Amino acid sequence: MRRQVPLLICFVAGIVMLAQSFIPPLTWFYTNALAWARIIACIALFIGLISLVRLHTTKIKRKSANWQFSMITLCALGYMMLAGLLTRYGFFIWLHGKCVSGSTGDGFVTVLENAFNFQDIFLNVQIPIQATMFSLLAFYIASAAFRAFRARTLEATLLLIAATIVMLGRVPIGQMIPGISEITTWILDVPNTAAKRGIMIGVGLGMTSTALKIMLGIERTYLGMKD
Amino acid sequence: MTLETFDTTFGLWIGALLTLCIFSFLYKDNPFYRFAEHLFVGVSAGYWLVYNYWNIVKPNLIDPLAARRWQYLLPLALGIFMLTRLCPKIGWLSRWPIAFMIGSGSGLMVITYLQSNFLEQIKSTLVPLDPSGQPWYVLANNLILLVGVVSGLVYFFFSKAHTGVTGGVARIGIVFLMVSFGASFGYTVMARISLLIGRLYFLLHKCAGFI
Amino acid sequence: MSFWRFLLRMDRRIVFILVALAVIAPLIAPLNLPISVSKPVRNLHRAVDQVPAGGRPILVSVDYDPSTVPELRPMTLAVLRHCLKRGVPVIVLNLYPTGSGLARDAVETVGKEFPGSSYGKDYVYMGYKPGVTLVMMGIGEDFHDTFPTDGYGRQSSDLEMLNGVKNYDDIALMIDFTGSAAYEAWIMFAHQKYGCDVGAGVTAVMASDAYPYLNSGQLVGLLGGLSGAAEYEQLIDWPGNATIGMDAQSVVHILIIILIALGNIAYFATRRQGQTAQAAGRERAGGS
Amino acid sequence: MLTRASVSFAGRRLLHLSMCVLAGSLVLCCQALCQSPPSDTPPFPATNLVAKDTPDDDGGSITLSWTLSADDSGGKNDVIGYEVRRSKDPNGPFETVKSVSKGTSGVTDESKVENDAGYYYQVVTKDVGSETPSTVFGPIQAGVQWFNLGRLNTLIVTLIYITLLLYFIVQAKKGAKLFIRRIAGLDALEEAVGRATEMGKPILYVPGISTISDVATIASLNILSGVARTVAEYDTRIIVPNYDPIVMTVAQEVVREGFLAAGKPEAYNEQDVFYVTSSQFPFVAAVDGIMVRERPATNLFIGMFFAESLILAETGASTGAIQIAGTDAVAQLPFFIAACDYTLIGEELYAASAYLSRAPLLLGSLKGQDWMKMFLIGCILIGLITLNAGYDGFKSLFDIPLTIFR
Repeated sequence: MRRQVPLLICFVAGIVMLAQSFIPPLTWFYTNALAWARIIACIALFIGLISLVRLHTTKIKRKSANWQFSMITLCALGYMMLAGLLTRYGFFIWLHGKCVSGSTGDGFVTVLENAFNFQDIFLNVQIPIQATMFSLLAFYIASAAFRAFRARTLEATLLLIAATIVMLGRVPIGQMIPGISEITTWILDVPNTAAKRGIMIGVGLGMTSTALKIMLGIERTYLGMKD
Repeated sequence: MTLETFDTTFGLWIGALLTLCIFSFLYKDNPFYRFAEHLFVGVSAGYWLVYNYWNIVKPNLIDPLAARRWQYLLPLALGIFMLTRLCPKIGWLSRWPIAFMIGSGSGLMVITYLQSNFLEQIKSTLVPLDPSGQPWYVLANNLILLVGVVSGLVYFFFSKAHTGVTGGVARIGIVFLMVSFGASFGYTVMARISLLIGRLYFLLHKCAGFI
Repeated sequence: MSFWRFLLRMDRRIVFILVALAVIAPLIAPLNLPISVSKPVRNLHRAVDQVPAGGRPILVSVDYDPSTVPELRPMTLAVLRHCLKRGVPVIVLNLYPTGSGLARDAVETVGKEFPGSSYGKDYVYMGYKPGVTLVMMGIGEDFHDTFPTDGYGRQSSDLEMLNGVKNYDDIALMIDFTGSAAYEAWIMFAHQKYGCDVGAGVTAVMASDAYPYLNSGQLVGLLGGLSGAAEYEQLIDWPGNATIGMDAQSVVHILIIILIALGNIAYFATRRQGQTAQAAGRERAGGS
Repeated sequence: MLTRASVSFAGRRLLHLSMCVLAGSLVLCCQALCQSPPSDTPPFPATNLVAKDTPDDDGGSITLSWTLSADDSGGKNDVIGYEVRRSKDPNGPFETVKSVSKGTSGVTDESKVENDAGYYYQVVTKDVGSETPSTVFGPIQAGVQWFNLGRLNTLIVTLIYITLLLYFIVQAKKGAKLFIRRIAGLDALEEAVGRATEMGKPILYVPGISTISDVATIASLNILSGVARTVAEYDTRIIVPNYDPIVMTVAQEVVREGFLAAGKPEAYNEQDVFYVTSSQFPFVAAVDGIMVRERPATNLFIGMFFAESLILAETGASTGAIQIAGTDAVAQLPFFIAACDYTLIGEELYAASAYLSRAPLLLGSLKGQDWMKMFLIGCILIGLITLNAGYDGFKSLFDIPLTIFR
């Protein structure tokens, strides 16, 4: 039960999924399996939630380093869940600009909604932090280039030359150099495409081989067991 | 000041402060960053839960079940099996839904990737090499493309040592890989700088503009 | 010699400061480097330029959210400026709720820059309208029924420039600014169904997806990313945020190239001196 | 200037609702009104209407095509669209099943098409005031195909691949000696773990930010299994932050098993394999925090990554950790290569399981992969020769979907 059944489920699910690609009347499995997987993943978020809460409550209990900040995480989490689940309007309705279903807001609900304003927190907290985290890449891309692009070997030299040419070819100041745009386009279209294709074919073969091994039960580490 | 403009101004200021908190990480780890980080994790985890509840669980599970469409009991059961993870004694049951997801995912990947990363790649590598009727540089580019793809593949040969001819070809493959990595790196710089410009513009214009 | 060693061990925070300065400096003191204009941008510019002043209006849809503002707002402003500068009336609307503030802000910003033009006569803001494709179709049937009021709640019938606008036949050109595939829907409805010319402004990442529409003539022109916006600003001779942004791009790109060059010179200089690997390699042991 | 400041949030949403309903109903009304009686000259009809059962599907669908009306992009050029009408009786009445815009010369009808029922179709060309029907086509039946001929080439390739893999796996089982070339990034794994032990610092393992259905994640968990065992042997701490709760579940199991295999189940701490959040940048913010606070001596980023790859790798580099990355995300490889000490490129990630375990079954499949590459190079060579000899039939064998049987 503990080991054989999961291997069997994995095998059958894999084979049916393979078969539905070739046998049109089986396509219902594809649609349903995807929907089921999504539902399972959502229910599993509860496990994630427990893990997150446990981690931070342990930190607070043990008063380990930075435990005060764990309280912020827990408060934010609780607040967002309250705001999003308990108010009468799901925020996502707002998000997609769809119409509101349900009753109109009486005084109390309006007050409650404004107090727990889910979308405002999303807009004023999540979006700016997200954009800023993303923009850190501008700094890191510069520091990585400075640190790593050293002409130590032939390969490293090629890497840095290609990077430099393409960087020049992308900006107005570099485009003043005659021919640089054309060379940039050529590098991106020819050697770059060739190498990417080589990697993609390799990835495709490696991935499908691993997937087949998983289906056949040869690769079963994910069940926590080695053969 | 109306409620709405107050709201917007207040929101902008919170956004600006959090932006600065994150930027402070570039100097070093500090309580401001820790604050923003922990807030961010909590808000996003809560947001994600709520989002999934409203967008997936409710429309795709609760609503159909409420409408007595019993075939939805299967995903519900698999989901509950997943939750047995929380009780160590019957936790092994959670392997069933996991096996289902991994199995169906694998089956799907085999077809998708053999099509997109095998058949289609062969097709797009089949380019005309006939010297007549096309300028020399098109021919040259096609040849280079071919050499790049084949030598790149040889680099990924695992069951042969990279010595002799194989080694030589694999080395050409590495040359192509490195040029490609350099080019992609250089190409991405602009998009990343655009992000920073956006953030700095937000700070300097939108927020400082309020002073 | 110690300069080179300093360079190799340089704290990366110095690089960060240089990058920040390289972005901020052009934002404050623009360089206005010349920008070469690509064909899709020139085509969109020409399409707007050929619309007779004071005649049929241009319809502009602002369909982006805060995440793509750095790239799309400059191009929106550039096109609006071009219209008002030439006296072509513009109708601005918005189909995505997260973008309504952005759309209104764009209209008001440009409106203030042209004190000679007036709201309702030279430009209008129709506000956010849910339903996306429903709205696109609605405009084809009856503009006034779809938009009984503008974005500020005024009656559309009171707005002078909307009097002659019944459907797409009364619109000279439609331009969509978006970070999503909204422009495809505009092509489908405004162009394919009602025969209105459509142009688009999209993010740099999406521009390659939009090229096929350009080649097939379904888009009259295309602005892609910050560089597309900068090129448009160049054409209307009004350097704005995109031109400044491209200046910043130039400066940062050159900065990175200089850093790479210096790093390599330092690497070889110190290596020749016999001060090898440890100093030159990853500055790991010391950490930072 | 009038603002809607006074309207409360709920009220505003109500406004959206009413506007949406209003706009929707208006559009419907307008469409109804537009069915006004014909006035001007009717357009030329669409011609050559052909309907056939949609190939390679499970029924319920019929594909139609026609030649555009002479007034569509030509003649008077006043066509606004076409309506596709359907009936079970050649004499009608016909019901409209689909409306398409001008310039469209084909459509797939999937609206309640019954299998094996005979249908008659008609395409009506419309201009502003009038319409012209085409000749009726039919009867035509929709049917179920039991095999998708469009994917025959995919099936053949899949079968060839499975055969090759199984053949070499069987060979390996029989004890054939199998060689595998060096993979520097994997050789460095043990050294990296050893270094953390020497320094008395933990190891950070990030299994990517994708789900369990992604094979790259499973490849990563395979590597994690080996790493966990070594870590347990060396008595080092391993930290595994997770982006997906199911991946976390599996990672916990894999790490526990690793500790068990090393004979130190008591050293395993479940709270070191934990869930952070399922959004990209908050996850990165938290992992960055771990890197600067816990100061792991070794960072392993293995699995599927997106734009955050460089944020992770650069922060890790700044703490002086030794870093090994591995991903099949082609777009992220340049950044890992630049910022990490070793990078497993694409297929090397998938080879890791065999490389680390040296299990003959897995090594056999690597050999199968190589033969598949030979097969591919062979296909390319044959394709080039036939193509340049003026025959492009071979190239069309790789079409998706395959159309040579249509």
